[in-house]
Amino acid sequence: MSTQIHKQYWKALEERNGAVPEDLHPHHPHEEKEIPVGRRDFLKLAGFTVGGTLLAGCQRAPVEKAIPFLIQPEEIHPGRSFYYASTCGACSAACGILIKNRDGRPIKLEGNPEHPLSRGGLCAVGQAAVLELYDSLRLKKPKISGKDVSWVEVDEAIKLRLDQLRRTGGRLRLLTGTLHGRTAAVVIEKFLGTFPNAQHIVYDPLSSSAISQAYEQTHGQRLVPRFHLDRALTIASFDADFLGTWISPLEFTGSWRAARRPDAEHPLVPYHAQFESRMSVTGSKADDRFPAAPAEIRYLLRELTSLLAAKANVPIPDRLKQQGVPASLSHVSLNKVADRLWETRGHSLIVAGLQDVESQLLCNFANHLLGSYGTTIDLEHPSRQKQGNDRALAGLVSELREGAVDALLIAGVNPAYELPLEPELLRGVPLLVSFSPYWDETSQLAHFVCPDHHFLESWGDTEPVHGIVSLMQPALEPLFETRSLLESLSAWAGELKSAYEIIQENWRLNLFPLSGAKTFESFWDQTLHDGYAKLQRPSVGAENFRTAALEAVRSEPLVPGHALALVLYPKVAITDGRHAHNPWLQELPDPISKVTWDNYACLSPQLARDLKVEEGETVLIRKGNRSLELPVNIQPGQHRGVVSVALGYGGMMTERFAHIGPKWLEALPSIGRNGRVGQNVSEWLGLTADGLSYELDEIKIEKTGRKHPIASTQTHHYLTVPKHLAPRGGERRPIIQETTLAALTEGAHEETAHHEKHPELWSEDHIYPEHHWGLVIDLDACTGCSACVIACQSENNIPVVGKDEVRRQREMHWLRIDRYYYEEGARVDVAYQPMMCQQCGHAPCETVCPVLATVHSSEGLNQQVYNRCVGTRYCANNCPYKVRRFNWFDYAHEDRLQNLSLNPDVAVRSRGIMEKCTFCVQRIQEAKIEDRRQNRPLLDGEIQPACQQSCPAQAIVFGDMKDPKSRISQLIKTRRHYRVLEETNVRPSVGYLSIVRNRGEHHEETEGKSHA
Amino acid sequence: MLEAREISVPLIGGHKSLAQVTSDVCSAMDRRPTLWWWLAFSIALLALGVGIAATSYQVATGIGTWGLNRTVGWAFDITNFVFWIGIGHAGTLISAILFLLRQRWRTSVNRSAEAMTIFAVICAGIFPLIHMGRPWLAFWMFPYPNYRGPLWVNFRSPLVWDFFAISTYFTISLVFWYIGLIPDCATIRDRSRGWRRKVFGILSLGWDGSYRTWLRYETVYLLLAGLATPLVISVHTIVSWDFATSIIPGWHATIFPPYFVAGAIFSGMAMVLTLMILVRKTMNLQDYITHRHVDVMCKMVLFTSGIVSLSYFTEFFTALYSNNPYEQFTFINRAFGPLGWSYWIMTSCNVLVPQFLWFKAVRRNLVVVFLISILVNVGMWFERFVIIVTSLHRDFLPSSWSTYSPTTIEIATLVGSFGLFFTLFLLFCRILPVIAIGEVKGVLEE
Amino acid sequence: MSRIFIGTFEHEHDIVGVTRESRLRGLRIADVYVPYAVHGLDEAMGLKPSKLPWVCFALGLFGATFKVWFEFWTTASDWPINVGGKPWNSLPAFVPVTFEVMVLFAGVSTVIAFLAGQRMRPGKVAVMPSNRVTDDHFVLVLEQQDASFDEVKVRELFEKYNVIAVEERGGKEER
Amino acid sequence: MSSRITTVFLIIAVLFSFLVIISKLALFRLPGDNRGYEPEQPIAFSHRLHAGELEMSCQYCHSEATSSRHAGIPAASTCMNCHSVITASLGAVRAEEEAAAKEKRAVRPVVSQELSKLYQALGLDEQMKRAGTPRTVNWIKIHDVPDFVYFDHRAHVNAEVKCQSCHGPVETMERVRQIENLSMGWCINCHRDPQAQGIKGRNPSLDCATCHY
Repeated sequence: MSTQIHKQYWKALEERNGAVPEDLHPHHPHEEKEIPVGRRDFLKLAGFTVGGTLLAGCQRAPVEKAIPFLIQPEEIHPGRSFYYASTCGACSAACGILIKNRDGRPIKLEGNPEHPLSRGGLCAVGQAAVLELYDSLRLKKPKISGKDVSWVEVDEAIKLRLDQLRRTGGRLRLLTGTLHGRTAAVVIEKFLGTFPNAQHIVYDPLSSSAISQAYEQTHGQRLVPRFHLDRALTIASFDADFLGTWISPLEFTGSWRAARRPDAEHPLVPYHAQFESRMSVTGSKADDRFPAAPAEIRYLLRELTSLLAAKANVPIPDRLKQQGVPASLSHVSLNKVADRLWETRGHSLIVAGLQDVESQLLCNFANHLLGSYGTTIDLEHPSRQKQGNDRALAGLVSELREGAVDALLIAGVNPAYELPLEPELLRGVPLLVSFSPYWDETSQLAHFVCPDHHFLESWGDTEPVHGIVSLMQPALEPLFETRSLLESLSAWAGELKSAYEIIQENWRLNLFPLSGAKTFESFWDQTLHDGYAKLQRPSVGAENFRTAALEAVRSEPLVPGHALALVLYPKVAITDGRHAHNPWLQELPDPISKVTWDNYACLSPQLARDLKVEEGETVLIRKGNRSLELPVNIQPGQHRGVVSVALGYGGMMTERFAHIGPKWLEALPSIGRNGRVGQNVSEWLGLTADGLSYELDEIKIEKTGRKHPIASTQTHHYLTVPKHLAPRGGERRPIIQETTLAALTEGAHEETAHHEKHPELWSEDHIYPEHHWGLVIDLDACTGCSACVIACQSENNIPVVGKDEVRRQREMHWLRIDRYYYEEGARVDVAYQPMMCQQCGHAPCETVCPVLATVHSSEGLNQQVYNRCVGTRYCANNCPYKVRRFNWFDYAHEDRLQNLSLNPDVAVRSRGIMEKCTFCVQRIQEAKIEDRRQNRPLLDGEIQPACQQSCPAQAIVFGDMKDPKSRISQLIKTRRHYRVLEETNVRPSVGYLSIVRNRGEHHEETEGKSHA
Repeated sequence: MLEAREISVPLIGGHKSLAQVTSDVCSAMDRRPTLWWWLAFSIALLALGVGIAATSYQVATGIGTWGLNRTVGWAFDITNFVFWIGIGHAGTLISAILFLLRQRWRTSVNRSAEAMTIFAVICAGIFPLIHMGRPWLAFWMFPYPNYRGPLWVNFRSPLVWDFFAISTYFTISLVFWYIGLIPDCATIRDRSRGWRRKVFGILSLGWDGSYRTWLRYETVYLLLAGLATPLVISVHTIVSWDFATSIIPGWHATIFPPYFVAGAIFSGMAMVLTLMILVRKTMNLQDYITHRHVDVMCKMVLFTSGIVSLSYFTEFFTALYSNNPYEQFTFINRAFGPLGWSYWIMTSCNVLVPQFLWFKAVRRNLVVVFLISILVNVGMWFERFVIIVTSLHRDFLPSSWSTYSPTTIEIATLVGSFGLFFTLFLLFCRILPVIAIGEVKGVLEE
Repeated sequence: MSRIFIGTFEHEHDIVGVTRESRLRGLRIADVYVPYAVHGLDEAMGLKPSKLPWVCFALGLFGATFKVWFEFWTTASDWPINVGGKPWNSLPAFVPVTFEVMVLFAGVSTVIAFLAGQRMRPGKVAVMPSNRVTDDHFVLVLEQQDASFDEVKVRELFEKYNVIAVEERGGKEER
Repeated sequence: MSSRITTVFLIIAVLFSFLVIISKLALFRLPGDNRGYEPEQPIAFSHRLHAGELEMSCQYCHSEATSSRHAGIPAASTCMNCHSVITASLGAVRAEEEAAAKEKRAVRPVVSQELSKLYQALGLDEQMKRAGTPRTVNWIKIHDVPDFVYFDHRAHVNAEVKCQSCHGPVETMERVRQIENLSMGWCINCHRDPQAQGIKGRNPSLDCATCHY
């Protein structure tokens, strides 16, 4: 990222002059207002609103109004976008974001390239959060017993009840998700301090509590360490989906990517082995992936530990000694993994996602043996992203069972939905206060609902990693009468302060001294400007590894059984379900299954064959008196003894999707028979003193004979064509190309013919005088995380079409990620291929358009002119990549509030016309015009399409192919570069870099030995 | 009725006099419509109503009411279009090509075959219009001066070629048909009174039977026939280029023009047979449309079936021989993939069924011929379906493979097109002479 | 303002015969009215072939030339737009439309020329010797140009060819 | 005789109606062509006075034109830069002064009718004191291109395209009227040959994506 752009991002920010608070918050309750405008007026005034009103009568044209501000705010310039650095609040990872503000409203979230954790990426969930800001489902006022009231009334009533508690000494419990902001901690401490018996309980719906519990035992500190994947040369992961959903996937993706340097002079690609029961995003990128049942994974971890101990000559208790790999795990080359881990010790890393303290203890031991502490694992400045304490949660539940809780305040979590609790437990609490911004399962039970702000309209602070703090700043005035949790709690503690004041005060007192800055103002302004700050915090003081902790590990022999296990897992888009009401995320195809709008039972092909079920048929999962009917999704690579089901579905907030999508004669609703999207599986979670458990043994499964069609964007999943239809030699299509690290190192690339020049039939009439835009996508780096898909949706106003339309293969995403399986023996390889308009030089779509609605630009772009399109669909038929999207219906834009998230730089397409990826031509135009205005040259990397901007793995590079010095030109020259369907001579402008697998022959030899 | 007659019998049976010919042909128009006619007409009208309702709904709601998707962008719409255009071609063939080849047997069937052409082209023309996402902007296909720069049309696009081909074909067919009708209109004018005399008086443009006019008339007719012959070949060639100029495996084939033209004649002949067998029965025209006509047309069907079968084989062979895995896959998938059933319907109806026509007994059995003609039409509809849908649904990238199934709206639209065709044809049978009186008189004495 | 002499016949060979013989005898044939295009009558009447093919050719040529120029002008000259990387002058792609327009021009203009030449238009009242010439009668109309016209001989001639009716009219209505 | 009179009369009638039709034909516009559109604005702001007589720069009020896609319609606060002092025309103020001098009284503030609308919008009374709630001024857009056209003022102003090239002689207009038809062809013709329009510099693009995306 060049410094010039850096300057541009923030140049209009007035916070550097200290003027922001007033300007950004002109309607702060304490402020004297210049012009009192109501909320509606604000919306009306927001920017250069051009409202079209059709006047009755004989006017020539529909009369359009242009309504200027009465008083021009300094920071709003109609038609120009400004970026504010802030922090994402969509999950507890707290990535750095830039809020793109246009005409006074946020329209897009982008990654902050300078943020030390997220490195410029922003995941799908984070990107989609902007839509939730304009969610009409958000509570517009606080509620008492379900009725809308004012804040004054709520405050009075709650204060009365709290005072009572203070007097009686009743038990007050504050139940929250991870709140890593130091200010929140201070406020909560202060608030709870006013009660004689109060406690703050934290849990994470996607818990990592076992990790912190294990570290408490092995290193004397309850913490989740910070993993440095960028320092690892060998990674073994035991069911940790670190590229998908585990702890801080965006950060991990960034650092995982940073370690991969296949194009360097000395190519370097870390070796990664994954032991997992289902197919996860992380597993799909592994060099060796070993499917195993949950119990087997634990067993393998123990075996690996003892192998490593033997190599390190560290004595271990006899019961932890190797027991040998049983036949059911003969495909697992554990020796190879151990060898490679040992070879690179000091740069090796073992991660375990198992919610099982014993396994985590072993994992810590193995890392200790490998010398990972201090290199790939940082205990001094650990992660603060998962602070849940499941033991405390279990304690609260037993308190609730006893009826011992007098007041329960719930913020940031939805226990009634996501925990295996009986609803009576919460209903029985005499005072239940929810801070949920939605009318969800928990707030329905609550006596008081005090809706919190959306993070884009709220001040806040975070500290995702010990020593790295960041600020959340409001990008617009709150749309509704909501209030920050900090404000509510301090109000009830007797201090009526704004969140801004609270945070600034705390920072002045507690953080500024650690910053090394001269003045607090400069520290504050710099942090606001950068979005984050690094503090010189002392280490948390973890001790050295205590071998004694291993005493707690029991040794269980592996029982080879045929029992089925149920594994509950989070999906990349829906995760724990807190954003399940977001239509973008529901319609985002799961990176692995490519299914939208549902959860389903993933079965291995073998199990599906045994059960005689096919995709779309339902199965009944039973254990005891619990049963669950789910449609089947057949998942290659899944362990045959495992049924996996996604969490986060079936929430009441998904009832809103009953009416999404076009309405017509044969339209089917997006919801299931239960009126919701998918099934809630939270009652299948285990909650014991050990923590939340996502696995369940010995379940029964049976075919029901009923059907529940699932909406998948892909119907054929393999790179090979069906066997009975395959022409000889054409079984596998050369769409995805792969190479190995060994081949790269030796310089002998498998691909030699791909730079061959095609003979030219036509005269070269078309030169590109100035630029020739192109894109290169590194398939090796792409993890399929789909952040780019949502980035594209947000940038380009792509409509949501609903389940039925997706089922009919009419999703509208301009950018899709093709996922292919390729089976080699028992191994299932996965490849992701982001596929968008290839902007072909000899575009087949252009030739066939009768009305010149799609033609080529002088910069090599394949232009689609919406207003000229008559909708013959010939172009889409003739597109070999099938990347064109047709507006089958008029997609809904009636939600005026939601329309505020539309990008004004991109036309909203009407019914009957074709659309497709434009390489974000609006950004190209903006950059060209702005550079010309400022009389400066267009720099390489200055233009980033939305997909590239959001990609946490930096797999996408956009640039000018005419400029020999540009990054894209360099990448095109690499050996890994190829173009898809190059043989058709359509001359795509998008190139791909082949996947690199680290499966060196040397190691295959050792694998052979281990088999022998 | 079905007694055997030798093929060497005269073209027109029953030793008709000139006046008899006039009265035989015109009597159908003089009589009140039969119950059968009313029944057929009401069914056709009902089907038309269904089609109008479905089309209005589709135009008002969106193309999404069809079963298309991001991969299969055309299905029923263009299948129907090509099917109807193909049907139309037989009419032109009979009236123009057989005229040039001096096949005198054409006189009995050319009028209704030409009518069939026009109605089929109308049915065909509707589909490209309604298949557009924004049919109200269809006029953008025409290169007219405009305020946009001016922005013209893309003359490189086969759809523009199609637009010109179809509109020219319709215009020329209509003119040809009308020119042929002028003397007959005069005949009707001169034997009627009242409003019909007035109407046909206008239609006949003051035709007086003068031989000087006849002479020029014959020249015009010959010229039009000469123009229509390459035209009809060009039209279906251009229709085939809609596919052949693309890069989709299964479409991108140089064999398409002759293959399509032969297929068009094949399906058109079958449709003519279907209609003629119905017309001769219902309109009492057994003496004009004789077994000899049926026999000749059966042979045409058999011959074109041979060409079509050869095309199927060649196409498959070329693909397998090509060493192009995409092309090979498309054809294997066509026959054995998920939509393989449509391929087998196509081959059995178009290759196997017509083989029965080798037998004279079959050719003489009108019921069997009628059934065969209908099966051929079904087969030819499926041929277009196979070409369009099975090529599209699985092409280069397996990730985008898809399938297709029609919605009720699409089926209703297809039904509606048949409704429109038969409504127009039945009206034609009632209000215009179904047999070219003047031309039949010319061959009476043979 | 001469008188006309009308003979009505019932058969094709009769009318051809009587026409030929009348012409050979130097009689002035005003016109022959027939219900269908009788072959050989043009030769019998001594008519020259029509010039309509020339109209057809010229207009067809014009249509083709105009169209190919128009396509070149719009695509490569007036506003050249890069369509699928094809050359500006994509002549092969212009052929189909050129052909269609040629046929359209040729066909429609020939018909218009024919109708104009015969003064045929909607609403024109046909003037015929008998209504049955469009049904089953063949009528020969002779012009009685001067006194040398021998009515008796003509009647004889007509009789020879099985005339069914002979009529003499004051010829003002003749065109 | 009478028939001749009738004929002459008819000819005159036909000629007359022909003339009427011709004059109407000149007014005929294709849909979308809004030349001559001159709606009444909420405040009768005179460009003739401000831009013509007072020779104020266009960008004094439309300040975004150099830096943003939209030229921007000035906020009421921009008007108040001058009109917090100038409340009426010089003539009206002089007249009041003379009248005051004549009547030997203090000069009363004079507020023109149109400016009072501005003050009302800002919620001010004639003494510039807070009075009543502010209301927005809903100007009616005249030069309007369809939503699928992305016209960028900044690109044009920086290329030294005169405002008048598209907006006509605004400085002479009491009420703004649309002069050009703003059709695509009109845009394209200038893009094809900007030198002919007196615009120097690089040749603008003819790509569709210049305006449509």
